Amino acid sequence: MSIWEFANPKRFMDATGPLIPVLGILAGLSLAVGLVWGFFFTPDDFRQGSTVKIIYLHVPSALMAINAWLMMLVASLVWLIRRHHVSALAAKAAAPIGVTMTLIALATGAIWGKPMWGTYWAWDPRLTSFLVLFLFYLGYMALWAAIEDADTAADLTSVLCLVGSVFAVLSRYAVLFWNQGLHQGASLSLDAEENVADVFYFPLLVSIAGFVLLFVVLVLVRTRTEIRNRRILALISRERAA
Amino acid sequence: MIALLRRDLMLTIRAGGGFGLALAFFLILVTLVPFGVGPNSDNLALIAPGILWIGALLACLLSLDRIFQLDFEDGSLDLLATSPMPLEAVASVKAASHWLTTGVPLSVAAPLLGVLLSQPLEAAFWLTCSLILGTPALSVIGTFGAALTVGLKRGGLLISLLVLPLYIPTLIFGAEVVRRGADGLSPATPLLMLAAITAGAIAMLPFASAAALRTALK
Amino acid sequence: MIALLRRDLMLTIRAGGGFGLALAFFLILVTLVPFGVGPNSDNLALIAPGILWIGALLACLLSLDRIFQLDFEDGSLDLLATSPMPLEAVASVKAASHWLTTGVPLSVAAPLLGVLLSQPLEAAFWLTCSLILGTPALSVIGTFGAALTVGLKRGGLLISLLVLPLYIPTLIFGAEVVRRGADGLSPATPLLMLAAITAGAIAMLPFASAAALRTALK
Amino acid sequence: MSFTVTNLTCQRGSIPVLEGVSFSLQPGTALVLRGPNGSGKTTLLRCLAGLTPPHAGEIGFDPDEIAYSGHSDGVKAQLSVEENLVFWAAVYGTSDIAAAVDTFDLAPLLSRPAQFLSAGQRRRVSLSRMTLTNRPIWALDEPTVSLDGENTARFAAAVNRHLDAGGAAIIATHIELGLSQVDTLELAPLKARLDHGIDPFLDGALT
Amino acid sequence: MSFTVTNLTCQRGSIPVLEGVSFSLQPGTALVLRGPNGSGKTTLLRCLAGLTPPHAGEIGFDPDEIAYSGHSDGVKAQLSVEENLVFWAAVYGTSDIAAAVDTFDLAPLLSRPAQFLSAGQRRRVSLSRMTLTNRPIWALDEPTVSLDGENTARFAAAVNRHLDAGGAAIIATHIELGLSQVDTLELAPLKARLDHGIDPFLDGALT
Ligand code: HEM
Ligand SMILES: Nc1ncnc2c1ncn2[C@@H]1O[C@H](COP(=O)(O)OP(=O)(O)OP(=O)(O)O)[C@@H](O)[C@H]1O
Ligand SMILES: Nc1ncnc2c1ncn2[C@@H]1O[C@H](COP(=O)(O)OP(=O)(O)OP(=O)(O)O)[C@@H](O)[C@H]1O
Ligand SMILES: [Mg+2]
Ligand SMILES: [Mg+2]
Repeated sequence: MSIWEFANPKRFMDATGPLIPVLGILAGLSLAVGLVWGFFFTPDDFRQGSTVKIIYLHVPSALMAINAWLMMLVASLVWLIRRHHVSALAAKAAAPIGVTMTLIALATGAIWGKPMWGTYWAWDPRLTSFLVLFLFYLGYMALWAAIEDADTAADLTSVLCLVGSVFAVLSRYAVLFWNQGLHQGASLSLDAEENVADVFYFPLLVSIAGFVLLFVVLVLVRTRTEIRNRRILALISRERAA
Repeated sequence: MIALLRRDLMLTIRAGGGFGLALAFFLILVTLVPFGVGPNSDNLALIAPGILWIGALLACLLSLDRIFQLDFEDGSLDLLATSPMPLEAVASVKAASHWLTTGVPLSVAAPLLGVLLSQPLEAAFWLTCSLILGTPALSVIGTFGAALTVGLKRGGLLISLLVLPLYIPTLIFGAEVVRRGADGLSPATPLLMLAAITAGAIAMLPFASAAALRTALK
Repeated sequence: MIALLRRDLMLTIRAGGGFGLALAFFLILVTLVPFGVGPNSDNLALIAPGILWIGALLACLLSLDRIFQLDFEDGSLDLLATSPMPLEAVASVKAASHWLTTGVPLSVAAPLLGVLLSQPLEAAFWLTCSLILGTPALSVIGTFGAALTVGLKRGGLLISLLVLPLYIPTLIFGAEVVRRGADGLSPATPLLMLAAITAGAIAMLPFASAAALRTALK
Repeated sequence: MSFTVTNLTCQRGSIPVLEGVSFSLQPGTALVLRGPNGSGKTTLLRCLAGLTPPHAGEIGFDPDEIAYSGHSDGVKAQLSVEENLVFWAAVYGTSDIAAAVDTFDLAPLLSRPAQFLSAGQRRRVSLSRMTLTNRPIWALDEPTVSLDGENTARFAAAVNRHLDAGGAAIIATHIELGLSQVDTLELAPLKARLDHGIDPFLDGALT
Repeated sequence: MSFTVTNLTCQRGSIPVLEGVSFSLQPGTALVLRGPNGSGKTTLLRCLAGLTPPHAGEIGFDPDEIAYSGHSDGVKAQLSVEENLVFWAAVYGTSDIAAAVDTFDLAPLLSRPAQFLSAGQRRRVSLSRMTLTNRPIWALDEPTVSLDGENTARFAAAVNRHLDAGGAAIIATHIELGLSQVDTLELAPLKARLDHGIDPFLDGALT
């Protein structure tokens, strides 16, 4: 059995139905462990004090914001190439989740920015790139909302997602070129000298795992909703035509 | 009249986004400014009131040409003109629905965007005040411009050419309110002027718009 | 293809103004900025490159939704799609005619408007350079946005929401060229990037536009 | 009581498209406008409906007495058929769209967004609007365009019912409709009338 | 040589508007599509013209062999009639518009901006475009809308000439045109085809 079989809405529903509670529980557990561990059982940072703990929300949500877009890109490609309806709907389902993650990253970053940099917002390249990513999400969702016919919408948003991805990467470089920033470098890369200490590191990993699982669960749930919606629409239009 | 207002709001919302669209445009515009001007936050704070007001103006502008154009093209405007509703009422309702879908969301969201441009918080209140008072004038004036250009195939740019000069007084007083507010001066005079412009525009311009529509349909 | 280009140019010119319209909008916008921001010429010079580039961007934006919309509404787009001309060519020609009626006049006139914003003269040359290199990308990207929204009843705002984020790299490099030019630094790197973006956009995007058109006509 | 028009002249641009049109329309009859393409049927109807002011002559009734329907449908693509009808009903101060729905058997289409209608279906929605207006005179410009045989008959029946109820109708059409009580007004081709210019710029030789 | 279509299925939205349409069209004949409003004539023509990809089945000829003309006229309001025709001629690689002008007697209108044309005049311009395309199959969607008797006859004559020259035509219409060599394809009302869903979202019960 090939993986493409799940592209059939019914197969997909059958397969994911039982998965959701399992994944949901796992997501809840790892989030609880990661966040509680991070918030209450790690020492305060010697420079940043307890504000550093927002990292357990900030970093995972920032990661997921980017990954959600990547997932949409892949799903759009699959739709354009193989015309699997579920794939298009999965991309549609991921967008609001991705945009929420982006918002969380922006909001937690802003809250963190006040004590750290003395301002809620600075035009630092990473923050700016995130704002740009937010704009791309908005455009993508607005296009979905504006088109009545579902397959047409899937086609056009997929094309937009492809072109948008290219320009999002371009924007990232352009923004780096435009301003050098204040923001932290990558703390998870293996070779970096200034990696955060292990005490912060492990709960962060758990919390990231929690966000990944949460994202998967939410995407599955929303895709299932979208599938049901499409079914309702199909039934209604058949009813109307009769 | 309420039916027309409801219909227009419904159309705007159906067509995707409605309230959100003007807002999103506003956000983008505010994001673009630092890209053009540079990220220095002192500079940004300096030009913030002006940029926010110009942004609101442009967000209004971009939806203007749709006010009558669509109704003209599908024949609805002919039908409205022959209906019991006077064209003055049609013009007023169209302006109202334009204001509800652009002016109101813009006024509410502007203070948040002010943060992006490092605007001091005290200015936020005055920004909202000035926008709430000023944007109705923008919509009414814009409706007049839309009525003048209905039926022309090149709405977008032409309309802005007609309308932007008419927007200048509103812009000047609006930005002045915010600037004075931010500097701790009393913004009463420009606020009053803003209110006067809005009141005058609402009272007079629908007649001009209706006259323009009548000529266009001839 | 030349026939289509000629037709489109003719239509733009007939519809009132043609080349002049984008320019006039640009002029008005640049005039509005001092009203919003205040007349201090140091401030103005500081923000001039950014404002001029953003102005050019917006002038492009305002004429975008007409690129395919009119042809779609009167059925011409159906006919073009069934004609021997490939849709990729149609998209390219449309972009070219948009560029000729907005990008070119803007590039030529921008240095003059720079004077209004107290921009130093050395920057004028780089402004024109960057606009000539960058505006084709704006037109091609804009045509793509227009193709995505053809047939939707709310072109204006939606198109800007889709297109403005795509304009960001062009804007950043474009404004950077001017800023470096004005400061006496070498603007070679951003100029190269600008050229690369334009070349890439011209080479690739017409295919995306044609795909979008095909879907929209379905 | 009858609706009269005397010596009407209508211009388009500076050309007198119609000159000296007179007729008198009894309640209960339909006036069918006939004439080749470009003879001025649309011009006349728009003038009667009050959209274009007449250049000369007199229209013996109020624009408020006439309900106009033109070449375009005036149906909003994003609204459903029902929403379209409810809107026009509200504009004309009623809320009852049942009669309109019945006239053209629109019930199965009610919840359909108008953008998904075929040309004939859209036309039916547009025509059914007439019954909502409650106005004595219907002015219809080629109403049967895109309609199939069955719906053309439905339309004729609707007009006949309107006439029987004491209404009147002015209909520009190229086909035979089968109405109960018909007067015909033939419009000559435009060429015939071109000499009688009333353009002030052609009045007397300029030096 | 003949143009064949086998077992064509066309969808609109998720509804199979047409199913199992097959015909074979000989050069020299016109296929007249008949069917009530909403039966799928427009859908079929757009599918044949290559605007909508077919959902299933086969079209035995190239989109390049077919010249399409739809419900809307595709005439540019700001250009004169001549400029409109010259443009389309150029698109189809010719520069000779004389034949097109003669077919519908457009000579007196040539210099008129299209926005000042009446509905029927605009339709004539739109139809005359067909003769410029030099394509063997004409696909026409209700071509005689707004045309008066004389111009309908002109249109029929033009189609007959095209057929005599070995061309073919597919015409959706509600009226009798008087063509020389006619096949008819009756499209049943839509209801009949609704059970044969091919919508993946209706495939099997969802949990
Ligand atoms: C609105 C403000 C902010 C935004 C939009 C933002 C955005 C981001 C993004 C996108 C990442 C993920 C980068 C990646 O994984 O490649 C990130 C990571 C991070 N941010 Fe922020 N940030 C903001 C404010 C702050 C502040 C104020 C601080 C603290 C001084 C901070 C500290 C960090 C740290 C330590 C990381 C982890 C770096 C890594 O793991 O790669 N951020 N932020
Ligand atoms: N603005 C204008 N300037 C000059 N002539 C015009 C203008 N508008 C219309 N005409 C001409 O006026 C005449 C009458 O047009 P009208 O639309 O009333 O004709 P009609 O009888 O409705 O024709 P059809 O049957 O084709 O709809 C036409 O010959 C047309 O070309
Ligand atoms: N996007 C859509 N979604 C659902 N149904 C649609 C859509 N578009 C069209 N339809 C339906 O498909 C059917 C066929 O439409 P089509 O336009 O082909 O009819 P037609 O035979 O050309 O009718 P007419 O004579 O009125 O022009 C109609 O019943 C219409 O309501
Ligand atoms: Mg007419
Ligand atoms: Mg049809």
